[in-house]
Amino acid sequence: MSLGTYALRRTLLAVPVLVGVSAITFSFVHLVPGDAIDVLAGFQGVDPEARDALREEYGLDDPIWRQYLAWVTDVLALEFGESPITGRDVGATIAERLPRTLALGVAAWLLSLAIGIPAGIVAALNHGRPADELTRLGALAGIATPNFWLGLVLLFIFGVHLGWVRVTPPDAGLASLEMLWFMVLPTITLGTASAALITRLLRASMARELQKAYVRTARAKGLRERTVVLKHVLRNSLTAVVTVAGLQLAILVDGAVVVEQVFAWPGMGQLVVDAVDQRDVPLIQASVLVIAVAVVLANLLVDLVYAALDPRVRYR
Amino acid sequence: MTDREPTARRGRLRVEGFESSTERSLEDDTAWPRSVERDREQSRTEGSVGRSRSRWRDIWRRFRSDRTALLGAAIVAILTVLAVFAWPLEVTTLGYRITLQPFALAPYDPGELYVGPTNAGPSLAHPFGTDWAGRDQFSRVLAGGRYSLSIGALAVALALCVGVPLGAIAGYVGGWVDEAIMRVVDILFAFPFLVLAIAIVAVLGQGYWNVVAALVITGWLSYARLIRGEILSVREAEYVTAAKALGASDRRIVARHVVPNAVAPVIVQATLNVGTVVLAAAALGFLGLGLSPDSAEWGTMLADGRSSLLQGHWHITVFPGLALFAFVLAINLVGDGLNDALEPRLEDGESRTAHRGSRTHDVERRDR
Amino acid sequence: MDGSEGHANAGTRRAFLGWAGATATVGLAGCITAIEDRIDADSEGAQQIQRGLEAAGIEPPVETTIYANAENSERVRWTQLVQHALNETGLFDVGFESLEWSQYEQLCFNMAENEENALVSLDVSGGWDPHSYVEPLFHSANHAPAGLNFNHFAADGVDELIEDGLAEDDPDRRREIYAELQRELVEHVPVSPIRFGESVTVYRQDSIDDWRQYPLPGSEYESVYAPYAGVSTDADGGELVGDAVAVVSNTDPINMHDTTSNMATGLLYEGLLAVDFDGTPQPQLAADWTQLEETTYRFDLREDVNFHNGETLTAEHVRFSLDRYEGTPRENDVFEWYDHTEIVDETTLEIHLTEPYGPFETSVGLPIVPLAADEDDGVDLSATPVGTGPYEFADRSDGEYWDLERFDDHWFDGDDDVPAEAPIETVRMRIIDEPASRQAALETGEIDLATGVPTESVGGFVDDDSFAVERTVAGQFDFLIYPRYLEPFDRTEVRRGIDRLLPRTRILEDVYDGYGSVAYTTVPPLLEAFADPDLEDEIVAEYFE
Amino acid sequence: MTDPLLQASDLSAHYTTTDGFLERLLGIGDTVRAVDGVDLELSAGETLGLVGESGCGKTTLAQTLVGLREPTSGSVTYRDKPLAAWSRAALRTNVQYLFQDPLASLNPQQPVTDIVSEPLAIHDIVPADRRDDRVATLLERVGLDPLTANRYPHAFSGGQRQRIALARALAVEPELLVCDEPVSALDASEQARICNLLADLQDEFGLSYLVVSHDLSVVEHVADRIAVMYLGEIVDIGPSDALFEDAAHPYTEALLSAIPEPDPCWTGERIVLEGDVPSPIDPPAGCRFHTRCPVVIPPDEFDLEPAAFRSMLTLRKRLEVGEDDWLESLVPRDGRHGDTATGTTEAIRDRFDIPSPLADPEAEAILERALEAIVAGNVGGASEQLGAAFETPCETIEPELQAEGDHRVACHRFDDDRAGDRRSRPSE
Repeated sequence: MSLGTYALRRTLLAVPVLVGVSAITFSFVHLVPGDAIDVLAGFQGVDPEARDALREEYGLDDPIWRQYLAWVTDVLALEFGESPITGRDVGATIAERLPRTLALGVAAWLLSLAIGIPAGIVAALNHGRPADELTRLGALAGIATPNFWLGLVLLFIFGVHLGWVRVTPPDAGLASLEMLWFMVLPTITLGTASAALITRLLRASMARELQKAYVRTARAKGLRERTVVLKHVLRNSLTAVVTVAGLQLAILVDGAVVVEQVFAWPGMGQLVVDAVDQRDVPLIQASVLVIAVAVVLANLLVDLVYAALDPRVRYR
Repeated sequence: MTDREPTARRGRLRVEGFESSTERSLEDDTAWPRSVERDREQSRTEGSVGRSRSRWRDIWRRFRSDRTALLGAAIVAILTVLAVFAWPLEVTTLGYRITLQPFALAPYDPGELYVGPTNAGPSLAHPFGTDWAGRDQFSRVLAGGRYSLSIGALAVALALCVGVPLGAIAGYVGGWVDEAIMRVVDILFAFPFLVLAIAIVAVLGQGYWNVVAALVITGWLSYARLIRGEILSVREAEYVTAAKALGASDRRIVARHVVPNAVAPVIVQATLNVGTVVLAAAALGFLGLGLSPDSAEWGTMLADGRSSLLQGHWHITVFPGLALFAFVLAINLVGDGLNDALEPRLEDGESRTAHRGSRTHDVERRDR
Repeated sequence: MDGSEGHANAGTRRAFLGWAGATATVGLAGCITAIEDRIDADSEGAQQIQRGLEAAGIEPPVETTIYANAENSERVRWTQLVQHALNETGLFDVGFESLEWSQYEQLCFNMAENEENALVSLDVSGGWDPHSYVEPLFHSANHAPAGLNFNHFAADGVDELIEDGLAEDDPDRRREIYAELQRELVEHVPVSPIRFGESVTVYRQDSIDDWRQYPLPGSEYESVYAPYAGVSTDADGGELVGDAVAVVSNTDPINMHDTTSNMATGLLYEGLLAVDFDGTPQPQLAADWTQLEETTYRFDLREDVNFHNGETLTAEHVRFSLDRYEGTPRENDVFEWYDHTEIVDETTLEIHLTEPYGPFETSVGLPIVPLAADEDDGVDLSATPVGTGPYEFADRSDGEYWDLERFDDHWFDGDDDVPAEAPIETVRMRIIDEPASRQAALETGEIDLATGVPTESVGGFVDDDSFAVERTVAGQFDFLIYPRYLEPFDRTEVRRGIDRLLPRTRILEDVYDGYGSVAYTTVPPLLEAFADPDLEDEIVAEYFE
Repeated sequence: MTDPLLQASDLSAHYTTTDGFLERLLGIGDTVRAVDGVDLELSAGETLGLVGESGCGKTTLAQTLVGLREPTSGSVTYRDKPLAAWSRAALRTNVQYLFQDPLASLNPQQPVTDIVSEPLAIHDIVPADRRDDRVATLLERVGLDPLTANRYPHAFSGGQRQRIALARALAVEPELLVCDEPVSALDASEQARICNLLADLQDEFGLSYLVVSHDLSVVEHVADRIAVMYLGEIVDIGPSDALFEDAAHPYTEALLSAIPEPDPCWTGERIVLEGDVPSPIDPPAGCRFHTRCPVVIPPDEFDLEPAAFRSMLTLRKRLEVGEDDWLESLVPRDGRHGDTATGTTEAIRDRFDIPSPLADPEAEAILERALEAIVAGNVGGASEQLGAAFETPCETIEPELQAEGDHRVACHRFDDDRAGDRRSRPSE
């Protein structure tokens, strides 16, 4: 199977997944007691007839499948509709939030690489020595720390107690220095678990790689140890890191739900939680779909990168 | 040699000295690892020639030799004992009350209000302080293990019950069944866990069993994927063909070869997942979507103590947080130890720790 | 290790989900310090309940569940105290559950129809008239889900009194009616009021001068500039950064369903009349008004009032603004009393009511919106509100902030108390979901003012000189709803017994840090004319001692 | 020779590369013709070597022969009874299989005792309480210390692992042992030890062997007869000596020449085969070896040197494939022909080692026309012209195995019954 065929196959497989995701989201939303009209009616006490009239107005009384079809048709035209709750365009709302989560996610991912790769190398090279054990315990500690707790403690110490960073996002663009400074704590909070994961993974795959014959050959050829490690071993071990990138994205989104809550960061995580709270069907649908598309695409990308790096995958 | 003529004929020169002899080849074989020597010694002293040890004894022997894993197991055991014996456990059904566990290690009823002043810091009477309603934090943290530990154990066990059979079916049967199951897995995997859990809690409501349900619905996926991948790769393994060549029945192959080899990573994954699940349940609790806020579940206690940090009541967040941290760390140590112990290939001490952490992660992506 | 002893002499109590998740009960440990609110099984309340149970032939403990919504941590706490107080009598086995808000709403609105065995905790905010508190909760025409009478309470006497109070416009007579009504309600105990709330604002002394707290929720920022009430505030540098507790959701008056949106638009919209900080109706867009008949009011509009979009206020705007409520989620706000508007001339109009309506003057101050709201390509009030207020909408970012800017074309010309131009140039409401973060942001100076600091945290600011704490009695009370459609809660005796057992003082002190006051009746002390302390004392003496 | 113990006739084993429903949906996936019409027989007590390059289908054939794979067509009989007619137990106690990679074929989760006693348990050969003793005997017989029986396979060296596998195979006391590359994973001294062990065991137990290897030298030492396999077909089969001594199939010659010879006085010539083994998915027509055969038969119509014809055939094959990277480097693509055209045709001749001019003028004319067509950019036309003019039987007619001295060869160069005007024997 050529890479092209493999890519085609993987891409085609993503389609039913996305359809499934949207269908499940849709039916889920309808299983949840209450709908947007109940939220809109709020604690006003609105006659059931009046509620029904409103439902009809918003098309909420149609059978689910019809609502779903209507929604799919709209989405294919990139129309996400209008939120019955806020009356605002759902696409615009997501466009406002998505960059926030992306920024945080990318920052956390970079951080996890920046910590995980050196730590993994150090551990693998010092196999079995104290440096290795320490790194391992450090990584386990990173995995075992509840991120919401870490966020709270960091925020309290560096934000409230020492006053080094703001506790709410500054009024500045995403690319500004102020914002970058603010993002330090959320990034650490979000990136810890991923960094630990990468450390462990890289350490394991490097340790395995170091035992392979070609390393001995390279050393025998008289290559400098640094060249052997960085050019040969690390490069081969990084494929393993690539493979978890998709997995990590899901971890980051999960983390974002919590971290955004702690740091008042207006991203997709908060948006989804709010949307579920408010039974804002179009918003739930669109935001969950966006997240799922991101996860599916990330996995697709990872698979393709992996297949390009390791042709055996294609034949499996 | 010099007197020989050049020739195009082969085989005039033969290398000698490799004639067969049992003794000879044994002596020549200097490649016995030292551990084998040791083992030979052991066998001699025990006087048992080639007695087959049970697989589980071997695993336990290997696990025992890993100090950090033993430490982790000890912490898990202690926390478990504390959780069980923290406070009497009774079940009331149909008017009968059955005391399952009469002991109380905790100094106070974890649910009782005003056993001390409100929001008091640690003291002799209340080593972990008290919360807003004067409840004893120490007793609550002890008893809180019941929620976290039982959620972890239950959610993982149930997820195994769902995931392993489905994954096994997918791997064995293949074809459309496989496609159908794995597409469902793919679809559910596209939802980040917390998003899915939020949705599930929104449908089912809060509470112990609903949290468990949410964790199971999101948890079985990785097992299904894992076991399917393992079965596919084990099925292709040459030792399975070898067993066929020996005339082993399908049942025997499954029982002796496929299952033991496929199940090891599942055990490791499940152990590590207990930690993940406990953290996830705590995160739900923190978001206010977990157990009811009066429960002493660690995550819920943390959520309750959110503003307490600002008000200077640090003890409200620190102790449940540490308990959570200690448990998850310990279970990860155990998982790592199991990973090594279940892998006889790693017997020779030196490369033992090399594979730590590799398994859980590379299994995740198998058979995407 | 006193577990087994304590257990022997203690009553049952709801506790743990055991290992298997089964409902388990555990003994009550000893070592309990004396508790002031502590209720013995032989207290008056418990005896009352016991009598009720005996009469109903029900063997204690009575199983039920108390509910709170997870988002409201204070409510979650006080319901736990109630749960414990009831369980302590040994007469009840009360479970506790918290629900996420939307589900909670469903529970409240459907509890009677589903005969839910649930004690439900809520709070209610009303306006400046007692009618707004009692009518939705207790009139039999308002049975949920069409109204807020969640447990389908119905008593002829109560209905009549509510209707009389509504139609009566003689203040003294109204006072009498509502006093009578309060007695009736205590007698029937459909719900138990627990605590009257307080509105609290904490601000930084150095950046804000003399903030005045408006008592009703949704109007927290009135103090910025309220010429009708003679109130305005200055802030350092002409900028005010405050907090908002949630995302500004929908700012069109006919769709507005949350207090945050209300608050965010308080300085944007104006009505014919506005109620000042003491509860007195004052002219706002109306220069003057008279009651022509029992059901007809005439309003003379101010001249030269401009909308933020350039339109000039006319009688047509008023009619349009009121008429457009028809068939919307907020229909009841208007059509409870509104019949139609008659335009007399450009600046004069008459509003006709369907029937006499006592609280008309405190109800008529609805936002007047521009006619462009009706046009397809006009203004979309949901996202970009337009009104006549002293501030206009400037910018928003969902989840981050809501910005207002001074409207330079505002109609007010200045007087002795309030300058013609609002001193504060820009108002930013920073959206911070998390109560702890609001507190932190105020402490670090990221916001100058917080309306949403949890009361248990206010104490710290009171002690700190750089902060000022402004507090005022609010038009709000917390209460507990009984499933009075179910045995044994259908017995007044049982409900009254529970009412008596409620740890009101404890709730006030331990949950709300003393902010607010214990409540026995359904009219908050904010409504000075109606909340008679003597009446309260009399009721307490009769029912609670 | 007595009746054959194992006999395969017209045996084929094909499999598809299809995987997953999408491929099926899209019609992706090919049939790999791993084994294609093989006839083979093995007598009792005999050692038959099966030799071929990697990927030629040896393992598939071996596994099909012992019933580990279902044949696509054809039949295998063991003791004159089709494999399918044998009960599993009877077949497996008679025929055993030794795998190429000893580590992969040993369950990593089982200690050696369990591995070796598994066949004893399956076939209930020895009562449970005496199995350990039997295991010890078996291990000792293959040269392993029974005291190490509690170790797991990873704790052993490659040779020791192969001994474990051997002990396991011997446990059922088989008649026939199929060894799939039994020593290829081992170093040279271990190879010799295992080979010798195999020989000893044969003497002791009267075993028959089918030894599969890519290495003729291994087979040479142990085999009585050797079968040479190329792309799923047997192309040469016969007694070892005959195969080594006499001129044989060109492929066999090539394999033979590849054996390293320790004798410094050896002057034999090394034959290097051109190109890679073609894909078994779409094997070449006619003689499958013709694409690489150094002595492919030139057409009778022309008087051509075999080497020259080989070169022209290689050129044609390259043109057919259409990968013209090499062409681009030789043919100027700027459209200038004229005087450079001659230079270019020379360059092509040079590249493919085609004599200039060819011995046969008629052939030379055809070749020159074709080369000019290439220069003109008509690559397809050129290959068609060459194909039409220089047709060789190797390309069109599939050769049959036929007796040639002591052995049987499938090569047109040994055809006597082909059209009489063909040269019957290559000139030596």
